[in-house]
Amino acid sequence: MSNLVLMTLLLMVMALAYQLGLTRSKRVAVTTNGTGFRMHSRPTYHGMLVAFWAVVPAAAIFAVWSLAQPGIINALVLAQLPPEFQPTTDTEQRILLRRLANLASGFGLTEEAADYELAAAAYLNQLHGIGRTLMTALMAAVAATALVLAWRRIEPHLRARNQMESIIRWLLIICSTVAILTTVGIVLSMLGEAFRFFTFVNPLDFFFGTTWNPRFSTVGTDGQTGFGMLPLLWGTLMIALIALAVAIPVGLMAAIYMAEYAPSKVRSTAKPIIEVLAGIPTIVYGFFALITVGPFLNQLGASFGLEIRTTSALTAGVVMGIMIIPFISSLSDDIITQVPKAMRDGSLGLGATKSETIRKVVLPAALPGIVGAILLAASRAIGETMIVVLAAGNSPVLTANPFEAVSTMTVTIVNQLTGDLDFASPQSLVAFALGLTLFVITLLLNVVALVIVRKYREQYE
Amino acid sequence: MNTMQVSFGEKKDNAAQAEHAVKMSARDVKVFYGDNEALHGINMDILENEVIAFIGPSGCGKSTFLRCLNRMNDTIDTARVTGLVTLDGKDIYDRSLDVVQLRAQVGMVFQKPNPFPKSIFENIAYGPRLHGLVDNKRDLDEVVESSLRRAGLWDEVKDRLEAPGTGLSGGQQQRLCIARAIAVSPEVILMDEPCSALDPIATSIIEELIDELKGSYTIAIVTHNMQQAARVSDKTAFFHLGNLVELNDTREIFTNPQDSRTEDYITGRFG
Amino acid sequence: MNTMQVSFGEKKDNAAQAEHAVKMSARDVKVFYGDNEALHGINMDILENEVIAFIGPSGCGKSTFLRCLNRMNDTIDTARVTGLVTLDGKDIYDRSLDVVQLRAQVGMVFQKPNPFPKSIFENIAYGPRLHGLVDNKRDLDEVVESSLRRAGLWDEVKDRLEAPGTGLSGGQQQRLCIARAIAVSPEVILMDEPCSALDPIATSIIEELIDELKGSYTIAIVTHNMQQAARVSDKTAFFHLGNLVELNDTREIFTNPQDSRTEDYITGRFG
Amino acid sequence: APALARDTIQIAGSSTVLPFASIVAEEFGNSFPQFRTPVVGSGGSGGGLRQFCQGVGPNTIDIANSSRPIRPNELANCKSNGVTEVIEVKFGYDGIVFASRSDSANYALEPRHVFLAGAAQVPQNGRMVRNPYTRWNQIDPSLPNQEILLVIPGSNHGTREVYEETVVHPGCHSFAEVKAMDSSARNNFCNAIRTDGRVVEVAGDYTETLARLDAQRNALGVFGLSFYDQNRDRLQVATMSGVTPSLETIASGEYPVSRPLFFYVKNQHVGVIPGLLEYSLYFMSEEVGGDGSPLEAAGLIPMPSNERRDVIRSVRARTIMQ
Amino acid sequence: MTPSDSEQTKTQQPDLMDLAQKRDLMQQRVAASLKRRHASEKRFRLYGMAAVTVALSFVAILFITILSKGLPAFWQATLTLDVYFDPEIIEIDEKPVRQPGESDGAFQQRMLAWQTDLGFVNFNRIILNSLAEVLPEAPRYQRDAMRLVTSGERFGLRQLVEDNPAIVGQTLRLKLLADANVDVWLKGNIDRSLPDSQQQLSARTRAWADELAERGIIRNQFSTALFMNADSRSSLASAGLAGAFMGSLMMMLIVMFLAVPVGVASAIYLEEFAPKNRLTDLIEVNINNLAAVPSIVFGLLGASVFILWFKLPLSAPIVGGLVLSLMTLPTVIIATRSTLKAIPPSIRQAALGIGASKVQSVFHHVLPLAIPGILTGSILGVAQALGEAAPLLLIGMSSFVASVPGSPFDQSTALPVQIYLWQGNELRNFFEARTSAAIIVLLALMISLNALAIWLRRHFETRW
Ligand SMILES: Nc1ncnc2c1ncn2[C@@H]1O[C@H](COP(=O)(O)OP(=O)(O)OP(=O)(O)O)[C@@H](O)[C@H]1O
Ligand SMILES: Nc1ncnc2c1ncn2[C@@H]1O[C@H](COP(=O)(O)OP(=O)(O)OP(=O)(O)O)[C@@H](O)[C@H]1O
Ligand SMILES: [Mg+2]
Ligand SMILES: [Mg+2]
Ligand SMILES: O=P([O-])([O-])[O-]
Repeated sequence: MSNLVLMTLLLMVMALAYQLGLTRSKRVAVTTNGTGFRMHSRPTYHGMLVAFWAVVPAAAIFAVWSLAQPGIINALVLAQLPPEFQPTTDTEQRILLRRLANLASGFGLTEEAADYELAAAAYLNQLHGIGRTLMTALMAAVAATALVLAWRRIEPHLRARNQMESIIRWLLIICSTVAILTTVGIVLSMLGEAFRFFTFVNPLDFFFGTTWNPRFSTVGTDGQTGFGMLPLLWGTLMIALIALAVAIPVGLMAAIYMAEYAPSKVRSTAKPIIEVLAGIPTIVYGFFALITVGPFLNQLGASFGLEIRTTSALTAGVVMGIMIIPFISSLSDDIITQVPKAMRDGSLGLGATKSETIRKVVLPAALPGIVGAILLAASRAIGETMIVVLAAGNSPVLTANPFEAVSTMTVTIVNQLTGDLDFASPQSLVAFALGLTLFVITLLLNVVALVIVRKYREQYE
Repeated sequence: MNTMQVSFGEKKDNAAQAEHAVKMSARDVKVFYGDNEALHGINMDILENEVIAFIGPSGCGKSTFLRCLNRMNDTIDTARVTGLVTLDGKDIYDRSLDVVQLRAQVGMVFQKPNPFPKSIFENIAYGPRLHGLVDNKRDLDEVVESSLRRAGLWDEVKDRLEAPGTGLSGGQQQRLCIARAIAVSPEVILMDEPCSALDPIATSIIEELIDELKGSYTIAIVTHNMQQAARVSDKTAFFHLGNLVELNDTREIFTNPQDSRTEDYITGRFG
Repeated sequence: MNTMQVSFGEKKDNAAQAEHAVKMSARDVKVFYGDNEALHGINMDILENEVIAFIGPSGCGKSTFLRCLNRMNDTIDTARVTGLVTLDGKDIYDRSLDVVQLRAQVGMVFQKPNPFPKSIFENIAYGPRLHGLVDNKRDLDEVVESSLRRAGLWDEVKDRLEAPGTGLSGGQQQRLCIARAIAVSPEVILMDEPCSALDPIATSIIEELIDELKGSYTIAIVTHNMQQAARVSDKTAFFHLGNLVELNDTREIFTNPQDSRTEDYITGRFG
Repeated sequence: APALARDTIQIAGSSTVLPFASIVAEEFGNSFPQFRTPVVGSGGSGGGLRQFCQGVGPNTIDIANSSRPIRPNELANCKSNGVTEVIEVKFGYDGIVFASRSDSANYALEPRHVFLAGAAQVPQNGRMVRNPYTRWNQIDPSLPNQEILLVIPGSNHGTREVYEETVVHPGCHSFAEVKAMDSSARNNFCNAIRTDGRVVEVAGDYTETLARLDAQRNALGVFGLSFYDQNRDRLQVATMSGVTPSLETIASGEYPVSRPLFFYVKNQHVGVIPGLLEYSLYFMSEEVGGDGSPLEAAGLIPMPSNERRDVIRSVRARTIMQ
Repeated sequence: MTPSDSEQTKTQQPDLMDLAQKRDLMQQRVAASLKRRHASEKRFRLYGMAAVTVALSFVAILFITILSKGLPAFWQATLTLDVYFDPEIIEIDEKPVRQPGESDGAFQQRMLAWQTDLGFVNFNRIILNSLAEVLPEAPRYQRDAMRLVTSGERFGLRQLVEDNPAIVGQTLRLKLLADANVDVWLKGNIDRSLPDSQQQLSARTRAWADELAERGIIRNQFSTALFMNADSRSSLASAGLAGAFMGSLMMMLIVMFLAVPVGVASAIYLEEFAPKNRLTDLIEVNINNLAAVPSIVFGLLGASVFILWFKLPLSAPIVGGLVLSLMTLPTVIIATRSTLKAIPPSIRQAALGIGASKVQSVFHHVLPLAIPGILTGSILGVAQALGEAAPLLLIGMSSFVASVPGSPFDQSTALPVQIYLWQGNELRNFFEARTSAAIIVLLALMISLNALAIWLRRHFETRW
């Protein structure tokens, strides 16, 4: 029986259990109706509860069994091998098991198989069959028992709704821990390598160094200098600021226009079209920047007597700004529309013009949400990689001139990880230190932003 | 089953009233929400420096008509107004008329209190600042204080002018909105059930205020409280199903209604 | 400056009232919003099948106390309730008590009308469906119709039950909310200024309804309208600055108040 | 079937090797119906070796492509992760050329020119001064009168190392002042590039270099021979020390800027992942990688036959690196 | 009236007296300010319109650039030839048929042997022969002639025979893709005036291509290869998007079925149920932060957690989908939360007041109202995931995969990665257009996703 069939069966059991719970609770309700007593919970909740108990323990058994079975079967197969063919090393063992698996499945083996291997493969197949049967039987038994137990518990006082709701609550809690686990995973997956990096390079040099020029490890073993991340940090910030300087005015004004002025037809057309900007792959933007925007800015600068490099902080920032417009416009638009009409009426009733109402009443009321949207956009800008790879010029130099090429932390992470560098060298490990730093920076930014938003909110709620 | 006795506030004598000029007038005003006609052609004159009360059962179009008078209906997408409404003889729906100035002249207080999510001070200061009515902070402080005083709210909030206006209780919020409207010294004040969220004490403060103001302001007030109408208004207009059934001196309306529907309504026989 | 004459509805005689059992009671109930104590220890018994009115100036804590009675304060994060509140002798803040069941027994109508953004029918049907009070569509239709009838809304909406509840006028909306609360046949109904958005006709419909219901329901009503309190309630509780100043038979309170603050308030001298 | 089965060869590594390995993989899959087409990833030589050395098992790659030999510490790292048996396969050469846009000037370069164009500091009259050159003809009158704009591979690329070792260092060492330095100072001096924007480091692939040339007419870029070859219509190649790069001049060693290409096979996966050894041998066959083969057409410089025979022998014998 | 009241009234009296003058003054001031304010109103409105126009024109410029580059690539030079499946060249046995009682393995073995035989057949000869029909000179200059047809076509012919051995001995009229360089030459994507040394094709091949094009044997035909084939390196003209498309599709489904429900669920918990305390603050900061974490870092996470730890396969859509799900999660959570926040508390109170439990009030009333907002947020998130390439590079999805994945556990690429790979291909003249074509396909996919979302949003919105 394949897993798919098993899952389908489980779903069917679930439906059945629900029905059983439903009918029984209705019957109980009928018998109690005469006495004037009301069921604590509606029948659907009883049904859901029975369904839950019928399926979840069985599914848990399936999960545990599936995890444990391969190990046990392998141990059993190895145990029955003649002693002279027992693998001695881990690797041998793995190879042998793999061969046996191939033999057992009948595919993919090009070499001749020995008799003992054939026997073992047959045994393997047999064990698989047994395991499968056992598991299915166990699941069936547990599902049936749990179903019956849960079914028999149904009585007027049973707080099925409360139980179901606390189950739902737990499910919700579990879902919200995913985000935490992700963070833990990110930190753990970078922490070790970052520490290794700091065994090579003094953290002070890394955090406060002003030159970024890590060399190949072959070029002089003492060459562990040039790991100062300030130029990268500055490049990241400069590009993000330029992007925001493009996106905030355009995005916010577009949002205001769409929410307050535009006829609903214009709004319902323009909004999704602008949202398209958020969905265009960043690699496309990168080439757009390199081929179209960069040369355009360069010529534009030339006509003003300015030297703007085709690949510069400005190019990357402008294009990135275009990309994040919808993050600001769409979210702000939603938030602005949600400001209650009474608020606008109050202002308009005093004789304010529409724009005064928007600027002085609607926007302040929507500000926490808008700040949230801007933060989301800013974080996109800081974390964006592909555009910068192509359009920023990859020149990790401290410069205040936005017309010059710069480099960012994200680009450097990609560069250091996907290049030809020796992966155990500080040149490559620095990517993890950078990643962790970036993580901490965004974390700090977020904490600060949260505090600001909180303060603001308290003032007005 | 319950009796209700109506008492009238002191009114100026009728002769004095007759001198009043027409401040606003409506001629055959109809309002449509989409295809639904909510007002079926209203004709009305509102005299200067008088208080006129709009009464009538729920849904009869009192609020809708009130909103015609300062074009607040413009803000409802589906609403459409036909007919003529004038202020000092000028058509307020005329293209040459500035709706901003109109609303500065014809202020409004709404049914549900709607303070801005700003401090109490900022709520009041908003209008004067907007229209450039004050030149410096001192003047502004003065306007804020006098507006709050007139709305009977000063003593309660004077120590927390910087606290958010939304943090006040419902009644306080409504008084704040009234103070906000007064702060721009309009000529006409429209009030849509301004007291429906107030306790009697606060209500009587507002009623006193209306009495005080009527010497120099024209006031139109929607109320579901007939006693209130009787107490504060010079004229009363009775609406029913989108029609203006009767408009007369308040005393007349309550003591000697001409239309049988009016009579049924004010005696509580109506339903 | 205005006189106000109070008239009372027909009451059961006092002897009959004395037989009533205590339905709900509060002992030393304090409510804190954050660090701010809004109620300073309220003690009160609410008798079965009686109407009790809460009056008092704006911000005195009427709504806050009302919300304690069905634990709606739970939904305000900053609010904290201490003391004992019982329903039929059982502590409603007890952990073993199901707050959902409590609220089905103690229904609530709010100050601002808050219909669901669903059809009128669905607004009413929601409660009965939720609690499994009806078995089939016919019963449901019946419940919906009777609830709307009692709230005096049936004739106005019977042709558009599928129209959105939010499209009604303010007064209609509030009546819809009352109908919605009635539809689950609670034992106690809490009403927070239920008529503040209604015109007199609608108000009197509701007042009649309250009269009708009080034979079988216990009703607590917050009102800013003392005449309403006088008309509909058996008992009246006067709140002031977070304290319960006086609680007595309505007739007593209005004719012979014990506390000078009560007297000042009901005679309009209070400020 | 057991959950961990994998029957597709998984390859990753150098972007230089990627086109060659991809072609071999595709042909291999098409020619041997019993094997599935191998999957070839890129990520650079370092990235590939990192994955390669993560351990043995179905979720690690079987072959790492590399445009440089594996380094001793990488091999040690491999071993400590259980990847104890690594077979090294050298399969050909790659040439690195300098090219400019076909509508721009033609360059006849010497290593010395390249060094002077890109260095942070240059020796002048016995002193080290900040690089003063802004046009090529200031370096050497024989060079075109064009702005200096040198587009070189980023320091994450193996190509950069070749560029430095075979062009920059010879050019740099031709100065007496430099010869006088000690070796590490000399390295640092020669490798330092100017930061005034006249040298652009490209971290991506050659397409990006090409795009930069498209955007800036006077740029001179560093490319792989195969890349240049397929874009001959847009690029013109510069000579180095008088030699024009071509298959022949590079194979013969006449053109100095070239390097060997490798792939590394995880012996522990041979026999477990079907077709692993067969793929390696197929890659080395004359038919695939010799003269007139698809790989040559794609720009690979084939190995001499005798060298090829040696490699094939060592692959057959599954010779493990020590 | 209390004494203090009357006192207050008195002090206000003079104030009231000037009210009329004051009002006149104020009306004048209002009138004076009008011009400025209306100008600023107009300006503000104009800024808004300008912003929308700017944003829309960005979209327009991007699309025009991409469409003008990519559309031609949907049509490819194709030869229509009569191909004779010469039995002299195709010397193979009968295709094995499964005998009764034969084991799986044994049949497989015989089949393999037959396929291997077929693999030795020189299909290039067959192609050359049919070329000779139209170009008599072709056999003399075999090398030049074979450059006309893309090299992968020989496997196409083999596949035909394998599927239906009966065609051996017949002549079929077939469409064969021209070589990529022929396509480039005929489309004029290479400067035709360049000297031989700078051309990819020999002079003879070029002349033949022109001749065949003139005779209508080579024609520009809609390229099914682009949609039916997986990527190819050895036969560039037959490189297609099918593999990447399937990979992206699978990942999208995974994101939709993981990130959206989990994200919405956590948003509901955090917004509606979670107590407001340090811990939830922490979670909030953490989620905002996750939204800010560079996507490449998620790649690092995927490589070390899903591949090394959970031992999931490399280059597989399942891993890509998981990584992208984690990446999209914060976006979905944040969008959902802000939507939930905006729903008036009176709705919740109304439900609670009737005796709905918290869970019921959320699922019956709050969530339905939030659906439009949730959809908007989710779609922004999914669209973003659809176009994401950087993290996929680190989990081996930037690989060259020459087959279409059959399950999420098979090796695969994704559309943005395919774009990345194609933009890096050496043969720029051919792949510039093809990359843009791939971008068009990706955008089309994304736009249909958006359109679906808009439709859904409307559907839910119009109910109220
Ligand atoms: N924005 C709107 N869209 C559509 N119909 C509306 C709108 N506002 C009011 N109506 C309808 O117009 C009619 C008049 O409504 P209006 O609010 O003017 O009544 P009202 O007399 O103020 O009632 P109440 O005393 O309840 O406030 C009602 O039938 C109402 O349903
Ligand atoms: N959610 C809340 N958070 C903080 N303080 C509150 C909150 N709700 C009410 N308060 C405060 O508690 C006090 C009592 O308020 P409550 O709403 O109970 O008064 P009320 O008697 O119902 O007034 P009204 O007649 O205006 O409705 C007031 O001072 C008010 O400012
Ligand atoms: Mg109204
Ligand atoms: Mg209240
Ligand atoms: O990608 P490379 O390692 O060959 O530069």
